[in-house]
Amino acid sequence: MTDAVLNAPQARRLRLHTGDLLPILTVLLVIVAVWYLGAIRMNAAWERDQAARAGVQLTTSELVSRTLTQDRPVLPAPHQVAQGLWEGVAGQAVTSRRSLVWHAWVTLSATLAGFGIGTALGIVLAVGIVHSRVMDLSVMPWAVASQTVPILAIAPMVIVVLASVGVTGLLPKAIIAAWLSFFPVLVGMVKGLRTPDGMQLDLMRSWSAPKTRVFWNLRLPSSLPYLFASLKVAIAAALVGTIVGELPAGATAGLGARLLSGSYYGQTVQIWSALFAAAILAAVLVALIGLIERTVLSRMGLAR
Amino acid sequence: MSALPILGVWLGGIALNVWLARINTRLSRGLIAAVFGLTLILLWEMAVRIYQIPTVILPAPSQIAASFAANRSILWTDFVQTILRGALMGWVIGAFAAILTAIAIDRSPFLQRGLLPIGNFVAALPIVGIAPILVMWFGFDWQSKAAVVVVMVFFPILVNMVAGLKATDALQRDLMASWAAPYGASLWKLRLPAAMPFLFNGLKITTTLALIGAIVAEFFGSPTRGMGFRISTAVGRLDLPLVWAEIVVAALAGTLFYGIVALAEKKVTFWHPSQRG
Amino acid sequence: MDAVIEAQRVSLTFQTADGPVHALKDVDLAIAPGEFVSFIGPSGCGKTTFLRSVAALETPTSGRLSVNGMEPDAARRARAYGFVFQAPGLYPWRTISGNISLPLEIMGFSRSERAERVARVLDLVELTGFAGKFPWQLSGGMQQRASIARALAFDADILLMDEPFGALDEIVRDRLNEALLALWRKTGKTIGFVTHSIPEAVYLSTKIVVMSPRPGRITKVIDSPLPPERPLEIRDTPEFIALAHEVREGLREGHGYD
Amino acid sequence: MDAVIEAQRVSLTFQTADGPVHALKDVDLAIAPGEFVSFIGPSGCGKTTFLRSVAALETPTSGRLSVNGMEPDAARRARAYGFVFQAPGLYPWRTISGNISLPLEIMGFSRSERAERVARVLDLVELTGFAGKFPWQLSGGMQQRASIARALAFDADILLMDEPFGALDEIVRDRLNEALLALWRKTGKTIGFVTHSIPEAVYLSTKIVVMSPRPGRITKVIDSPLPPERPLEIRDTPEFIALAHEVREGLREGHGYD
Amino acid sequence: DELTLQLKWVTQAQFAGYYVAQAQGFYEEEGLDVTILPGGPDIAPTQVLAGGGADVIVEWMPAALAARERGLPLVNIAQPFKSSGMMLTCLAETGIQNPETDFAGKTLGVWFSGNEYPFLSWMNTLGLSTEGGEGGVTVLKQGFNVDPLLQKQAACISTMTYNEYGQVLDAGLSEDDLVTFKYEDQGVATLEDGLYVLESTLEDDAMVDRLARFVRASMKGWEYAAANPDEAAEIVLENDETGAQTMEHQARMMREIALLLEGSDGTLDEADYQRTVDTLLSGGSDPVISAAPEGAWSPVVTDRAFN
Ligand SMILES: Nc1ncnc2c1ncn2[C@@H]1O[C@H](COP(=O)(O)OP(=O)(O)OP(=O)(O)O)[C@@H](O)[C@H]1O
Ligand SMILES: Nc1ncnc2c1ncn2[C@@H]1O[C@H](COP(=O)(O)OP(=O)(O)OP(=O)(O)O)[C@@H](O)[C@H]1O
Ligand SMILES: Cc1ncc(C[n+]2csc(CCO)c2C)c(N)n1
Ligand SMILES: [Mg+2]
Ligand SMILES: [Mg+2]
Repeated sequence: MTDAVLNAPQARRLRLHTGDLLPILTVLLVIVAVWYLGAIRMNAAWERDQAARAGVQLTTSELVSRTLTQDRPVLPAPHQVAQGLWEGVAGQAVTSRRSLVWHAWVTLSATLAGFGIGTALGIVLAVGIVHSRVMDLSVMPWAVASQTVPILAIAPMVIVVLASVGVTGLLPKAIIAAWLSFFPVLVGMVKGLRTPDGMQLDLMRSWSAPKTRVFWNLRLPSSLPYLFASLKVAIAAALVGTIVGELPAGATAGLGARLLSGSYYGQTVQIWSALFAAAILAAVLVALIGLIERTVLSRMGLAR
Repeated sequence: MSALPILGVWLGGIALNVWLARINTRLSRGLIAAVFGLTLILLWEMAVRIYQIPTVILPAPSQIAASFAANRSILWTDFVQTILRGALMGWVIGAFAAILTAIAIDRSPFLQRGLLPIGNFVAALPIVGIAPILVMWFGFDWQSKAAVVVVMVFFPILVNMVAGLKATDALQRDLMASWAAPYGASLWKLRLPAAMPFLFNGLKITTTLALIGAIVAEFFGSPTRGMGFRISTAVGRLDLPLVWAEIVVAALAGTLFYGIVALAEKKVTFWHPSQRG
Repeated sequence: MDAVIEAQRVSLTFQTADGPVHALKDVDLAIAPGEFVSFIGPSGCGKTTFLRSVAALETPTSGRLSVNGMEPDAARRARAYGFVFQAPGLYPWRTISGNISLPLEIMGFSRSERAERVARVLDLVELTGFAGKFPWQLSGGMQQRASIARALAFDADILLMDEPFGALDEIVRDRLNEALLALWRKTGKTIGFVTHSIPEAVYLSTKIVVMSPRPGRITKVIDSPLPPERPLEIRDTPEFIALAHEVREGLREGHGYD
Repeated sequence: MDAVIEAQRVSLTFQTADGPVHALKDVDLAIAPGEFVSFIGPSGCGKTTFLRSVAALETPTSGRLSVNGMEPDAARRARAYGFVFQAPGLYPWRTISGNISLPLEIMGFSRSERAERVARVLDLVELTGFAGKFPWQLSGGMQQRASIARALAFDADILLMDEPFGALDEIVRDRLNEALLALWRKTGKTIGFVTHSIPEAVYLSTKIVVMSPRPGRITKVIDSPLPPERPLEIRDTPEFIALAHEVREGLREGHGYD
Repeated sequence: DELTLQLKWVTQAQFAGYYVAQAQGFYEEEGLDVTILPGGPDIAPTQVLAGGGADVIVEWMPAALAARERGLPLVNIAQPFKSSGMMLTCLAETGIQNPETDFAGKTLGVWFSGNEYPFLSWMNTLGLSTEGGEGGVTVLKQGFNVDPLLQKQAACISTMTYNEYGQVLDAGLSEDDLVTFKYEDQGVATLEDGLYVLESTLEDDAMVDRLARFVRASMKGWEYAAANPDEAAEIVLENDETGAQTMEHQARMMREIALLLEGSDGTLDEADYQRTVDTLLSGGSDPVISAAPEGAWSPVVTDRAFN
């Protein structure tokens, strides 16, 4: 049954082919168009008010052009965001504090550290849960509960508490990132490690394979598709965790700090630039995991 | 020296659980989780007392319990505002949207190739960044919180659902093809059932995300009720027991929410090897 | 040309990581309406691949294949086939009766009609009483029978069966062979049937196709002189034994190539 | 008592949602060392279940089962068994040779020893050349042969085989039958073998166990008078035909109960 | 000597004095090595102090007194800000002119996290319920910025003279479009940025000495900053790691801050303290503090610093 599940050599994997360009561009175009319309709509109210206050009458074209060039638009137009991004990335030396590359780097390092810790923790717990009934019954409900703790509320406390014992800098953020990222790994990994069907397990039993063997040669390989799916969610979660950790950390550096200060000063373009920088970062990270996934799975003959 | 009683309680809890694990009844299974939790709480209480940790850093469980009892009506109001309105509504809407989108994506190769990469990208937008924007767009009340939750839960459910719709095996698909099953039939009778284990994976992960989203969004503006609101004001007043009482409510609600979804999963995907045990 | 299934120089090559596998090479075959054709040949010679190509589940790399004068794909969409796969392929979330009624649901049979047909085919494959069980609660042979029942439940004009009776004991197998033969005589279906049993092939078929592997080719096509009415005892007649011998020789030759 | 496998009043009942299924009922059987025992019986009569119980993959609901004088579970842990399942059950992420060498890895064979054994058994099941392919790149019969090779690769004292040759053509089947018989004679293994083919059972076994279904019982145990040396031609001898007849009659009776 | 200072908010000209003192070497002259920790929206400086993450914090007096009632013995050691910069900024088009009569039924944006006390006292003196309804006001927990006003989600929002008010103007509204109510003018002003330490810190004479030098240097920094607003703004910018602040905004903020500093040499004026306490005690049904605090401020540090 399971070999049949994985037996789909002809099913094509999602990959960027030249043939994908057209659909992607089309969808992009639609999104950008909707975005522009939205920007005009959402920003128009303000322009009309302003015009009314000044007692002038705006023509439609004037209105449109103004809505797309506001300093603090409700919704910045795509080209404004693009410009903000461009200036943040290319317009500054990478070491400058105005450079998005610098802030992205600060965020990235904490994200990766947290992702590493979280993934390791998730896998270790999952292995424990699959092998020990005590752990299964006692850890899982509390792992769930841990995720329902509102991190944004806890984050400042974590940072304060860690600071009071002298831990500052990257680690507190990484811990918050790990907190968020271990859970998807845990859930996916538990499911994955339990995927082997009766016959596959029976084979192992008939060889009287020790648990470690069953783990390395059966459970782990069959869990890999689940693991990779979870890792993609987990790295995105780690990024969110880092940014959350950066928000109350006193707005020092990182994309979260950029978001916050942008938000604080109502600089929507800056918010959106930071947001897109974060999304690009996440997309790159997810794509990277996808790449690893494809190499690993195809080497194992599991690529679909 | 002062660590000794803590160590003792810890070992005692473990021993009790190992013993309980031997007798496999419904009751003992419930007890194990409870014993584990009680041990943790006991350790916490002891640590706070022995090391004299100030309340404003970490209140003891007993203080939290007292605050919980004293503030029941506040906690209930906040629960309704944040969890029933914000989180639950958002989760339901987001889940439906994600499932429908996944089906659309699965149906149309064009969308699949065009929307999924972009969807991946959009979904990678960190919610904390979106929250202030959505509050700006949807106002201060629960609608904006639900919107944040929709955005947060959409991606994980979508990804899982898309993967699930593809998770049919070749033989099962060939059968459908040999019957010339129209799209609708192969969706209803093959793809959707086969996708259920994956879908529930997504639904389970997002139950907790929904709570986080709804609470976090309140930090960016809210009426004067809600769990996020209460937490941030209570932190400002250094009323940490109340903060933790709210956290306890969140954890209870989240665990319950997760439990319900997990139960539904058991019922729906009874046929999957991971459920057959 | 009034062939139901016609293959002209059909070849099919699988591309694998370590080089191409020639599953079929220059296969020519014509099957007339109402024929019962058995395919026999060593494991890996392309029997499954050929049947799948006929049902438009694989696409030949070259050559022409037509079914009812159409492309196989068009025929598939016209619901010309009932297919029994080599593995049972039951849907684990449906009970046995649910599995059997699934194609009926898809083809729009009424509820009562479905119930009636499910009961009939369950009886045919001797699984009455297991209607409410789930696939994993059945033995291997029972699963195989359920999958046969599923293919028989809707009356497709062409039945393609890939080793349907491989996991069954001789007695059930004999009974099912008789039942299949009776069904075929009554309905005039065209049947493509893969088997490893020479007596079974000889007993059932009007035409026996012997194949050899690497690359998969047809080495012999034997038309059966046996009458359509075939009691089980026919297996002891000299014609039968001679025919079986001929098939066995054909198989031996194919193996010799290895 | 020198029986390798001994069953005393073994019963096994599956609890399912719609009532219990009695898979085995009061099964008594003793198998001496070096015996080749075939199990034959209608589909669903409990053959697989019995073999699985012997290998400690199911636990009887009542009765006593001992293997080498131990509990089946202890025997399993002593690596007494090689098991061939009814379905191939190859691990999709390992190549064919990887699948075969897996139990060897687990049992701690050296790398060179593994390579040597894999090559030997691949040759035995005629799959040399497919070592590097993944399971889904093989035909059904080839997968089944790979799974047999896997069980033969490590020299377990007790071989339990559940319809190992079901998906193979007659010629390969004959060859593998001969090979298995040779192996058995040379090594003196104890073999439990499920088959649906009466000639196969008679050709291979020293003892044939006929079972009947619902509840699964042993209806007949036939000791074979055939000598250990068995050329393929033995199948045309009167002893052989008489024995086959006896088995067929036993089977008929079992079916009669239905 | 090392000293850690936890700010109440992000790096901005509101804290220019400390950054200037550091940049100009005033701390160094006093033999101090000061670490300045920026705050953030969810950092409660009081909590940081309690956790031992800082030696001194910048905090508003209402929050400090509330924490004191919670059992955290905070003591004010110096008060650089003499007057309050808080106000309520309303859209003129909502017709609000007189707080006594026009607030009822309106939606007002308020900062929470410990900054809500002055507002609650004010509403209490006005006799308005903050639970909404006909006779009361609807309160919104205002986020980080002035959007609720621009989006007309609230009739009035909280602003600081030195910060948000400027943002509202920057956004394109003119002073004519706005009506503002300063807490100072309404008689409900409470003391803002002051320096606080834990009571136990003051028991250590060496610490008191260190703090005295710190306050002295900080006040020097403030003087310098008030005199050279542009240079101070530049120093703030240099210390801003987000790179988000602009020179223009910080320079203007510095000038507004200078107005709040006027009349203070760092020593707490007891009359101001008393007014703050009185305002807070009048918190109505849910007063911020329930009893006049004892020992919530101490002149020992400023005495040693300036005498
Ligand atoms: N998906 C695939 N990818 C690569 N090679 C394949 C694939 N499917 C089949 N083959 C190869 O094609 C050849 C023919 O396979 P096929 O399944 O048609 O054999 P068969 O005659 O049905 O054998 P059997 O009797 O064992 O079922 C085999 O050599 C097999 O390895
Ligand atoms: N996991 C299970 N749950 C419930 N019933 C089961 C289960 N496994 C087997 N059975 C039932 O037990 C009976 C015996 O099954 P078993 O697999 O032993 O038959 P078998 O003799 O091997 O048949 P076959 O020749 O078809 O493989 C069958 O009626 C089957 O439905
Ligand atoms: C959540 C939140 N709280 C307070 C303020 C307003 N604010 C900005 S500076 C300052 C004085 C403290 O130094 C205050 C109260 C805000 N914008 N957001
Ligand atoms: Mg085949
Ligand atoms: Mg069986």
